[in-house]
Amino acid sequence: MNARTTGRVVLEVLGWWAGLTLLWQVLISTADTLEWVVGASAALVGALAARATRRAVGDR
Amino acid sequence: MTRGARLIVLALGGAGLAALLVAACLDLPGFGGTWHPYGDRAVEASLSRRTANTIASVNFDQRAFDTLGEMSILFASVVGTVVLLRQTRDEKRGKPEPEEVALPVRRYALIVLPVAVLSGLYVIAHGQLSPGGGFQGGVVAATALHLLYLGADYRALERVRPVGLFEVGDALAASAYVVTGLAAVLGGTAFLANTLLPYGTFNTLASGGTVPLLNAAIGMEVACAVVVLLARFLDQAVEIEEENGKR
Amino acid sequence: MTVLPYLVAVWIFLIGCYGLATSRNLIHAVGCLAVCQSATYVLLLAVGYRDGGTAPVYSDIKPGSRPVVDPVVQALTLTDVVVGATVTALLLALVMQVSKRHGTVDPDELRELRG
Amino acid sequence: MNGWILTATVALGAGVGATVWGVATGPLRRRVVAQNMSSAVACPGLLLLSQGFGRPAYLDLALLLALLGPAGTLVFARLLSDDLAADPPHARGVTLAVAGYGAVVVLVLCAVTGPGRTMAKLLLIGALLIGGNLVASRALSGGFAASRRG
Amino acid sequence: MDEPLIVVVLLLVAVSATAAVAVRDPVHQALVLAVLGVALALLFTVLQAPDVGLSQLAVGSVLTPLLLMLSVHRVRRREKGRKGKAR
Repeated sequence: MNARTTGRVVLEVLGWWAGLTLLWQVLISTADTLEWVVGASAALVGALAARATRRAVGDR
Repeated sequence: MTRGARLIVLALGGAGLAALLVAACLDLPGFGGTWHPYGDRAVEASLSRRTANTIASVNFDQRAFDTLGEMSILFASVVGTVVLLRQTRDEKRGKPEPEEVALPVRRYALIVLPVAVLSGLYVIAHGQLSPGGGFQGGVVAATALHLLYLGADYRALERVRPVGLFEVGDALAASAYVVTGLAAVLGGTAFLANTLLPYGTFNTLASGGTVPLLNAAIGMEVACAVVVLLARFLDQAVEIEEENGKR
Repeated sequence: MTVLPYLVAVWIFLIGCYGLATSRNLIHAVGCLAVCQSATYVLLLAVGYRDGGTAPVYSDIKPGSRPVVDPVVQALTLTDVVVGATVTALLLALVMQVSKRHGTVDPDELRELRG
Repeated sequence: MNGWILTATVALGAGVGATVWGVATGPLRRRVVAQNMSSAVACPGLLLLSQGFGRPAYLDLALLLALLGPAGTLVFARLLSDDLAADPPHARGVTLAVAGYGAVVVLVLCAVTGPGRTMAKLLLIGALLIGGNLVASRALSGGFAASRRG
Repeated sequence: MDEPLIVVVLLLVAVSATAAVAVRDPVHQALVLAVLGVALALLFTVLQAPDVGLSQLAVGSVLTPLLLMLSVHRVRRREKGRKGKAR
């Protein structure tokens, strides 16, 4: 894995992470600090899942 | 007993049961009545501990011991299924064949999977505030993972799902529930009593004392349990072949 | 109307029992058992209902602003829905074992095999 | 009883009633389509009920149904692919009509609630619902190539 | 107050439960059970039990049909294999 592919992977995970954190903010009713922290970690789990599934399907 | 005789016995028993049940229904308090003594007290108790979702408060605070029982039924049935569906000596493991899946279906699965996982986590995390909780969210998060089987194939699912880890997670979550209960005993009160943590501000994530912790433990337990269950069923349906020499 | 929901629960239970007793396929029988289970959910929730009430979930309403239904029966039901599904899985695993050992899932044929 | 609940009563009675009838009778290709339609009809019904009861918290139910309903149809499309390939369902008209109904309900509710988090959630549910059902009905009519699986 | 709604949804549940028993083929039964799950979730919402409705949706829409269909798949494959061998 060279630097370019690593960069692309990081970019993909970051993109999903940002999108899912935004989605969490849509789902909840009131936002506070703890809510942001929990939302960001849940979104990270989702982003990693997205990356892992794409890889599992992609390189066969 | 022949089929006809069995039907007659069934009809007699069924008619008797039906008569008794209908008589019982006519004696129940009428549907939609205002007399709910337990419900009113449960709502009061929940509000006094600042848990917004009364049902979560009943499950994880007022009747937390009962939920421990439910959880052990769940755990036991998962263990039973794993034992029943293990690979026996006269079975071999075939390679699952790759599937041809239409492109829109595959794209849909890949996009919706993270969204469904996030929704499952949201339902777990907000269990003590809005409708939801560990039981529901756990099932959603676990089912979300299986979109990969539905939208791609079983080999792809196997790559991202280490069953051993989920088995460990199942056991860890079950013990986390018990440990939280025992912590209350060490704190000088009763098993699973909700006196350990501050009750927090009403309608925020940290409210309700130990309710969010127990809720999260149940969420993890259910999610891992469903993944392990489905793994066994998928193995049986897709992978495991019987030896030709049998019988 | 004051007894209709209870009668529906009774009907679902009895029809599930009928299916269970007359089933010719063990997988179908497990499905009928799931129908029987749902009768208990309907009965419990019907007992807890209050006319004009709403759910006792205070994330979007103020406590005390509206009459609420009984949360205790709901808590009983919601755990049982999920636990019931895993018990269904256990029964289906048993059915698969029966099919492996005896080569059939018809209860009548199984009886002949044993006797 | 308000207008929202009245609409929901009529829509659920007619729509889900029709799908129950469709799923219990007829050839397999009609049954799977009816199963797919049941979630597509029930989800807008849940949105209407949430509005009618005045409880935005009930929207979570519609969200989960919009996510999981199509997944349930994919289960059948996947495991019945051999039977369905021999006799594929064609239900373009019904699918589009139900998708249109869902879109109308979502747009009307958006107009009533006004901008905010709830509106974003409604639009998300609508997108998931319509996208999911179109994909699910595509999967039923030949989404999985008939394979040699047993 | 919402009596017609409750009656309609109750009838939907009763009819689909009856259909789930009357349909004898396990594949068809799995389809009816999926619809019964949706009908039950609607009933629970109408009876003001959204938590139970969520539970029922999560279990009834994907999990139960998937378990049933995988069992059917397994049993059928076995029967087919036996017939193939006998021939």
